[in-house]
Amino acid sequence: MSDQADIIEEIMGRYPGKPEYLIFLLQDVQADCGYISPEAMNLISEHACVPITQAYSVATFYQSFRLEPKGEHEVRVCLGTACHLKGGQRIVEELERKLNISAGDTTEDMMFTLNSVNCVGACALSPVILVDGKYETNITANKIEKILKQINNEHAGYSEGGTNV
Amino acid sequence: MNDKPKIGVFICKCGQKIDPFIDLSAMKVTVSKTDDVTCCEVLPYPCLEPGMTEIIKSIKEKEVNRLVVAGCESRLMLKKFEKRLESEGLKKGQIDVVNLRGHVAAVSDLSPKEKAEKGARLVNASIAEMRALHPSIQQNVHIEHPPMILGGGVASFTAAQELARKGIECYLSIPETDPDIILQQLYQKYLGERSNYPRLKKIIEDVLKNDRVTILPETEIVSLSGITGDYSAALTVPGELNRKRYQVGTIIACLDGELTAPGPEFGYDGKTVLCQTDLENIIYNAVIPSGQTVFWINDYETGQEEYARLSTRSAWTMSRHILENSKKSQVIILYNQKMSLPLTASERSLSRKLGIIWVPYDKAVQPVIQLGFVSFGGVNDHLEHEIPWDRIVLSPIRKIGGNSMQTAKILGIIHEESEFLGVHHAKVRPEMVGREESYLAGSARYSCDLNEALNQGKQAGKKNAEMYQKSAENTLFAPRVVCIVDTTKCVGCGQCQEICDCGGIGIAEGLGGGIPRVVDPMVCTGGGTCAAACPYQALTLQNNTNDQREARVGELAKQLKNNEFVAFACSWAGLPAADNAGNRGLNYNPDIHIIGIPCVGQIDPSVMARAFVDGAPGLLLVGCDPENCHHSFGVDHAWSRVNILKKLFTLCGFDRRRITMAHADLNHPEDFVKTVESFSKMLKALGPIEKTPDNQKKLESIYKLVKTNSRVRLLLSSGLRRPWEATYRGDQRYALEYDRSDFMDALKEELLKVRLEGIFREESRPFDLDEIISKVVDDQNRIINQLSELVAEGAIERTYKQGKPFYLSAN
Amino acid sequence: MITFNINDTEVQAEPGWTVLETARQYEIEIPTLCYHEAVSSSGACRLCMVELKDGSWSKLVASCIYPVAEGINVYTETERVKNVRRWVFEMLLAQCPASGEIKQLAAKHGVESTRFSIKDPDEECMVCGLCTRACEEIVGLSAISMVDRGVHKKIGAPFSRPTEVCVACGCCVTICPTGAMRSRIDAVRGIPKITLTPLAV
Amino acid sequence: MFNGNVALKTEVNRLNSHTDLNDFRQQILDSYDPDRPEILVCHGTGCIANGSVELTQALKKACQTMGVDAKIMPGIKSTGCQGLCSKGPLVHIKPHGLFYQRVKAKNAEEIIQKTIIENKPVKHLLYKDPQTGELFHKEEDIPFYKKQKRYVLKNIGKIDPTRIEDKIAVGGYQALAKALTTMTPEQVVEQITKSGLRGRGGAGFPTGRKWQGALKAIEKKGRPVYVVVNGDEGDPGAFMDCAIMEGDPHAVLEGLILGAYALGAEMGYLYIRAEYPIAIKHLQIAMEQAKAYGLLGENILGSDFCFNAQINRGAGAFVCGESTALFTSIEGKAGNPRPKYVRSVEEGLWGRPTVLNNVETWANVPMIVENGADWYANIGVPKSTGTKVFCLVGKVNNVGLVEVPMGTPLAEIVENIGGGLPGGAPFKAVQTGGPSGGCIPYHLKDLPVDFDSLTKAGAMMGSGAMIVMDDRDCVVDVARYFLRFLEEESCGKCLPCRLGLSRMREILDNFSHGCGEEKDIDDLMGLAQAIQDGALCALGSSAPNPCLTTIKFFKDEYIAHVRDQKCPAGVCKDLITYSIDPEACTGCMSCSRQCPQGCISGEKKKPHAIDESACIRCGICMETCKFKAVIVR
Repeated sequence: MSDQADIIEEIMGRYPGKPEYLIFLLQDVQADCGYISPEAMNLISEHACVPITQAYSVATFYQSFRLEPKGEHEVRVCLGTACHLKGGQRIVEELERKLNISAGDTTEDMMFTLNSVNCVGACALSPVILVDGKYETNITANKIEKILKQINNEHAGYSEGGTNV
Repeated sequence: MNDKPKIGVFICKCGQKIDPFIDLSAMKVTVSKTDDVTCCEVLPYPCLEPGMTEIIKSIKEKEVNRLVVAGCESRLMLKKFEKRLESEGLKKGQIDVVNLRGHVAAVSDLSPKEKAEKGARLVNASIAEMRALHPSIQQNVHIEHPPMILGGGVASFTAAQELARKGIECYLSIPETDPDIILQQLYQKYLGERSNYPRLKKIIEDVLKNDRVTILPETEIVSLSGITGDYSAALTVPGELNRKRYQVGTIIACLDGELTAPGPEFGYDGKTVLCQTDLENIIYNAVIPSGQTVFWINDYETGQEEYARLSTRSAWTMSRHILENSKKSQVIILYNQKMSLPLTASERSLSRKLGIIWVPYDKAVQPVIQLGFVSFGGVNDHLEHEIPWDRIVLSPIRKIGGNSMQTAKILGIIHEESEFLGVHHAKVRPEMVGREESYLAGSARYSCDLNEALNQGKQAGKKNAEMYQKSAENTLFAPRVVCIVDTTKCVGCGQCQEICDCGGIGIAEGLGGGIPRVVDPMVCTGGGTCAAACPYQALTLQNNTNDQREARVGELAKQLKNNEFVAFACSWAGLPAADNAGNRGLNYNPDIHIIGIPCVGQIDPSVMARAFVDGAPGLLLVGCDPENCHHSFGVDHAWSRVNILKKLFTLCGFDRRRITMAHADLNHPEDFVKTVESFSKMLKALGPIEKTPDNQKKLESIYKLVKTNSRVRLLLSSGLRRPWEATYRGDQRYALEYDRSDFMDALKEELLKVRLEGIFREESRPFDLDEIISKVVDDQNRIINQLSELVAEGAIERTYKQGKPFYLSAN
Repeated sequence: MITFNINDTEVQAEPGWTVLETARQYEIEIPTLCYHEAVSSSGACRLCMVELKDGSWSKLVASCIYPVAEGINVYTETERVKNVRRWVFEMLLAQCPASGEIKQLAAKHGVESTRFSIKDPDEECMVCGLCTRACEEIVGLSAISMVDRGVHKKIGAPFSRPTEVCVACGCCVTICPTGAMRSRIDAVRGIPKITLTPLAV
Repeated sequence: MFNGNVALKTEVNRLNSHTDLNDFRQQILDSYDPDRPEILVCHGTGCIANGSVELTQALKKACQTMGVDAKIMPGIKSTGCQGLCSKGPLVHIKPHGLFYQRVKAKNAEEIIQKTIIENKPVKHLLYKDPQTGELFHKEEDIPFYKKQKRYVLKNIGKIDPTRIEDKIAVGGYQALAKALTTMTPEQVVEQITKSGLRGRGGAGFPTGRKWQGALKAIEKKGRPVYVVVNGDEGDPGAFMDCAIMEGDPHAVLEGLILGAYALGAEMGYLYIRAEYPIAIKHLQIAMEQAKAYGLLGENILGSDFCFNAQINRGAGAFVCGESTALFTSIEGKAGNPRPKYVRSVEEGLWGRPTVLNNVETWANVPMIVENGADWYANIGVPKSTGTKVFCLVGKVNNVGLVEVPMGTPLAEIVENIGGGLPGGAPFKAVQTGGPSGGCIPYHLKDLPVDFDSLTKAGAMMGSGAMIVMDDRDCVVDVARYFLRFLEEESCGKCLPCRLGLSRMREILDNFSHGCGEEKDIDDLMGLAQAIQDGALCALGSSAPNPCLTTIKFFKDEYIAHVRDQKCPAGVCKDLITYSIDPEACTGCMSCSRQCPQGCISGEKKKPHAIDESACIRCGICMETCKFKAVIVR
């Protein structure tokens, strides 16, 4: 997509066109575009001089790469050991119920993406979730409710106008 | 090199897969007796390191210079042997792998003894081919002249930039050199790309002031001759006559497509019902219109649904521009529910902020534009909704631009007439192509956004630069199997050039017929139908010559008993199907003896005839489905050749079914089995060809006819299917007319002539007319005509005894 | 010349040979699935495991990649080896129930049934990667590759749509040890066009 | 060339010799005013999550608004993890040496007022012993810290990791200078060997041996040789490497440079887990600064030794902690391990000799070089020398970073340093070494914690996570958890790992669903054996450990699951029931409001009841009930 294109162009400028930089490129595109579109992957693999298949298998191998656009807000639930012992799995289930998607998916309205991560190193405060990179600690059902409500309120402003997006 | 063939044969036990099924020791005995076989071993695994060590030993000690491995699929194994043994002096082409496991061991319930015999036959055939091989090494290609970028598309600039970056000077033929004007006109080719203009402008300026890039005044190519590395291109300024020649090494074609307004059926009037191109022109160059703008993404309705996403992107960027710059406007975007919106999360939230309204409509009902209203079916309620509009904006119609098609034809890079040039993708292994036949970039291939076009240009430049670097390092090689022209034989009839599907055959220099043709080794994919088509046999395939084929098929045919027959299987369909049948242990009639060849299209009719001369009762050719031939039309060409032999068979009173075409798919070995079964069943019914001298003479004359008679060969090749011509003489759809045409008479005459020559060659005594007629059963007038022609040619003499004409050989 | 033992019989090899190659040269059978002579070996299926013993010390290695070394003692049929083999076969039987090839091989080594539940009765692929190696090393292309990882790992073309790169040479189908490529190749090369063509057959 | 690249604030002049370094250090020390107060705010992940960033801002603001006298205007520093994460945010105040815990932004003014201006402690922020209730003023008195031996963590929490000056002030890069000026590369390797340092990454391979191996390989194959930091700390529940990289990046860097000097490497790679953005940032800063001061790059400290390093961010794959997988990942491919029949010191990155060590190992190197091998060898026990940093997490009072000498008894760590379990109950088991480690039951509580003893017990040191479990934790569930984790993280190359792990998990699932049989336990062990033997890399071959150890030590619990379909710990959903104790229930309605199934009935002020049939055992009611009225059986 065109306006992504110049971002990617810029990113490709950062690294020499060698296979060893493939992961760097993918990471930067992921960071700046939120996901890796087929177009982006084509450009990258050509720049890094690897067949698109390799770029694709790398992108699918590592967890941190997404191939579909992400929702506007990302909720990541920590499932490290400490969090697991304190019921991390239940938090995931709770969120799945609330957003009615399964972990890894994005809501219809592209508002939320729910992911589970291994350990974010805040074991002392388990269970932990990250909402758009911000730590929310000692999570309970009520807290989840609050957090989601707050975000939805932010959006109340422009969900009118019969837009289908 | 390798003057006297010393052939090493290695037979594989392949664990338990071959050994118990075939009596290998017996096979070894038979094979060892064959001439030129200097060593013959049975190994557990020739393909593994221990085996390789043995082979290398034989090369070192017994000076083996040809290698035949009887093991499994050559498609898989050949490369490994070539890789491993190249350093040992066995250059490519000197190794052949016979699929003992897949074609003999696994596929029938013959006794090990019988299988050993069959195996030996196949191996001997391969040995015969090896014997006839005159290895020719890969051609080393050099590029002296600079590359030329033409076509005038935007991609030209990135291509030039990339070349310059790599330190390569190039010609750039471009109609407009003022960046601003280029950008001003760009919206007619690429929509909603304003955000990229600054970048593009930088590139253009960078290229224009780059001293490695030479800008040419001429912008229209009128002719191209020569081969990669040494082209001569004639260019003119549009509308002028005097042309200028440039010596160029390679050519990059950058062609842009065109965006045009949809027809009246969508109510286009250019005022209130606009095309996106019009709107972009207005909103960026004039004022932003107020009121309600309704974009209708109508690509589904114009039958270009694959471009709906592109149109949506441009609609999105324009709506953004409108709403960001004018308070008094609203935007609604109406799109077919079949399409998923190509927007990222951030764009979605932005569009929400701007208040752009996206409305999907029911795919079952086409929206209707009425005065002031557009009505459409709701996605969920299937109710007719209506939206008021101040202006409707439609998607453009996308098609290939102005004279792109013409240019592409001259460059020989176009394959079929279509709305876009498409991406030609030679479906062959990369090692078989020197390079993509020409670098083609821009939205004339298929409509794309500006960025992709630029990127295509960049890639073309990159690939091109790589070639120049290789050539500089002396490491630019043509593929192993390419066609070569014997210029002493070539009369420049141009048949080969017309039927070549890879655009690999060109004119040495200048224009027109009569001039010997040349093959561009970097473009040729070794399909070889040209070689089989040449009336004067001026073309041959390196390491893959007709003589080799004839030797192989002949050798095989000689050994065949009663109903056993030969089959050519092409390496893209027939051979894989056979291999897979072997893998899956499917049983089929053991009468078949398979010879793998790259494409059935490269089998010369003489090779087919040869099989029968040497005693084969039948010949089967297994190729791809016509639509999926990897060498475009190889199968069709093979069909035409098989067909002419069928005709000749009928003329000589043989059953025309003895030679037959079949089609296979690599993934359906079970179908291949059926093919084999029914063909061998039919042959059994026919029985072998009676070995009478007369039959033999007939067969030989057929062979002689198709091999040497240039009139017939010319007729044949002129009837072959042309890559980019809708109709041609031999078109199967008009087969009947073709049969009724003068073509058949010609065939009859020439056949008769050959047979008459035969008679006089045998005995130098005079014959009278009746005797001749009794020998060649044919129409009397035709015989007399032919005889007098022979007399005219001075091949025979006519004498009279008691007023009765006698004919005898001239010498 | 390197001398060592396989099952207590002395064998000789050249440097650079693998244990498997040597064993095959001496016609000692070791089962393999992800191994093919035409391509480099990856040691993924672990069927070719053999036990190296040195007094009390012993370890299992994949013979298809283990380079021969002077004086090693290789055993191809010990309990530990058989244990690995048996479990691998059982898992394969449960994973690729549709593959006749695997059933045969397993039966040949005395594994007829599996104690695991069958997830997908039509599955044939064991994701050994032979096809991808063939595409890369033999054909010189890379039309298919490993996609995803771990339990989700599978073979496929990018974005699981037919790819322009594929030349439909069928090497992947021929080399596939389980016959899984048969049902997958059309998703890679695209369904062959069979529009009715003028060619009369 | 990386994102978030950091520009140096001020132009600095290169240090071209040891004396330069010492002079510079002296300058810094002189510039410090001993009685000017300093406020060190912990910026470990835990404390940040608890709002230490806001706290710092609040403190800064307070200083301005409250008109603190210029003489005592405190310097406010954000440091690395100070250790006692469960009590964060932590604040340390010099020169008073006061230690505050659970400090929130709202306390900022109070601190400035009381401590800085009036020079008095803020009572309610001091650490209070949960058992005795006694107050501690100073960090070093608190049992949690008192019983530790902090060498690796020495500077963490004392210095600002983003300022190389701080590091140099506390003696950073002295070891490097010493090595460059007084030692030959061989001597460095020799020192490391003598010190008996063993890899902290898990297996505990002697670092010295590794380096010597590399030297041999170099003789054979020549250079280039690479040094690599393994910062892909994937073990769930382990964050000590993270803390080191965040809190003392220069220690790691210095260690790496020393290693490079010892092996003659010119290029080094730091492979760091992407989930540790702060660690990455701090290391980038550290590298920039080191370069600027001539401690990294061309002609280090004026010598002719040149060394460059680059950071590779991991992309989320646990298996990349495995050396060969890490190499393939650095090479830009999917992180599939290679068979290790040729050791990676001979054939590592790009097939070249490569030395890969874990973050903590590298951090140990400088102090060995500086203080000598013998000094180091005296710490810990003969076969496992030095100290080890552990992450104490789970059901324990003092969750946090702990550093103790090797060989310290388990009980000492959990009960004294960790302050025991909430409620003082004895721990049920301690899971060490993360997914590839094992469970150590209570009756082995006196087991000395060092490589060999742990391995003997069937567990392993691993990277050093210590997860304390109590009787509410089900071992079957824990084993299941680790298997699921590894199943997700397996690269999927070799069959035993890809298929075997999920099969093992399946069997355990059956157990926790109450549909297992006793013979399955034997199958489980047979399969585990096959995986240990068959798997291609360390991830696979060590994967069965948690399962095997739990079976070994808690077989009865497994039996309970399969024979009487009970989960003694009350974790496995299908084997438990929630019910409400009518005595305890006050009828506050909160549980019925929260219940996603709406299957809790009862009016206000009346005892509630749970409808078994509809209950999905999500446990939310138990979580919400303030009166402990919800019981699980």
